[in-house]
Amino acid sequence: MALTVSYFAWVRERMGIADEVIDPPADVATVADLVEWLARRDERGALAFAEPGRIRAAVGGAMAGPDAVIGDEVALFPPVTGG
Amino acid sequence: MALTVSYFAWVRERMGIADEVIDPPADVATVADLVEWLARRDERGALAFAEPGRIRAAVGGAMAGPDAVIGDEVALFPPVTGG
Amino acid sequence: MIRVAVQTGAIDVAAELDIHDAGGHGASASFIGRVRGDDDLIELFLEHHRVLTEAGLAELAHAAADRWALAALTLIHRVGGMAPGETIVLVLASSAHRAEALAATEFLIDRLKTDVMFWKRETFADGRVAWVEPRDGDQGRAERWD
Amino acid sequence: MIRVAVQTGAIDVAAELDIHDAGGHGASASFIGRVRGDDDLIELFLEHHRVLTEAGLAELAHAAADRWALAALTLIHRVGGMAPGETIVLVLASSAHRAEALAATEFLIDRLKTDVMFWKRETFADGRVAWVEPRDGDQGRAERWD
Repeated sequence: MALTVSYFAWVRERMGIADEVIDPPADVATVADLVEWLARRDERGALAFAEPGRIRAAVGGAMAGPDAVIGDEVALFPPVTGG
Repeated sequence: MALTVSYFAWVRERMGIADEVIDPPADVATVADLVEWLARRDERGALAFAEPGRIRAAVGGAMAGPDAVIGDEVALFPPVTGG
Repeated sequence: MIRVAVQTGAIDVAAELDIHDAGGHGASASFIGRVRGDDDLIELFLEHHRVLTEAGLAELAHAAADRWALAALTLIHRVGGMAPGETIVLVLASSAHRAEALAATEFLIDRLKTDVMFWKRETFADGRVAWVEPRDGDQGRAERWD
Repeated sequence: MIRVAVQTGAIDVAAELDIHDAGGHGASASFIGRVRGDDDLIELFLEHHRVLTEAGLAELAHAAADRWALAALTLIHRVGGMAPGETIVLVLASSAHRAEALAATEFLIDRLKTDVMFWKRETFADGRVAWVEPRDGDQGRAERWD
């Protein structure tokens, strides 16, 4: 199933792209699964997702924890630092 | 001993004057004594100081409680309502 | 920089912000109190003490500066007659980080309401005139900082 | 009136105060966050999400409006590159009385720092570039409002 993933801040820099459409295996069901799969997929993924505990996510426009089930749109990023 | 007393807000209005120099008896030693003496002195004092618990004071430029010893300058007023 | 003033003229908030911000501080908090036109109020008159009121503001400002690391502090209170919508009081506090600026602002407005010599008198459209009584809770809010 | 914006242009604090104050509220509190020029910082860049950031601000604003009786609320965040001294964020909250305006302002800036999609990148005079890490304590301050 096609999944649009977008990256922000240093996750984006390490991935080298702002977003991509991917087609992960069927057993990639949650945010944590996706992060783990991206970390294994290639070198830039290994660099961006070396510390899964530092990754935050939004699924379908809402902030989501690692156990959240992914739909067709996921954003992955470091903890926010606005204000 | 000459004592300058100034009045503010509704205390001033009820006393009919903003300040006066008075010479209370020697046993008027504290703010509470002064308030009690003024309440007994005349009708406007009885009106202004009918409720001593609602009167605040400054002695020599600093906020002072009812037991504060009066010097040569006392201000008497209702609780403040600025801000 | 501490700036304290008691004035009869209108408080120019934008101008005061400019003066206050000249240093370019990281975090600035403010509080603006205005005359509310409740119950057909037509004038709010602020009485003060010619000497002790400004001294009280200065003392309060220094208490805040002793308590928090502030880059700048502005405390301006208007006196005399004013109309609904006009600014009565302006508090500005700046610091490198927000916690100090926010806490100092809240401290200053809370204490101002209980510790400094100002008295409010309201005049209403029907001619009624009344001195404002302290609000329930003001004393409690002020004492949180003891 | 709730006003929320994410903008690349400079935040005009005086103009925003005018818009916000059009109703003449009794109590207005504000918070202004500015770029600090610490450690020879020459640029602060704010990255954001094209859609979710503004949605996050709006959600936060409505959470404040649900929680306190607010007459007006303004929440403006700048994005893109900015220089030391420039305003990053402006929070304005007004109410009839001060407690609500002050609490809402503090809530909004605390939660903004943990809940909305902004990321700060610093560039220093020596060419070094670094993404800002969340400050210790920000999470704790935000959780006070849970």
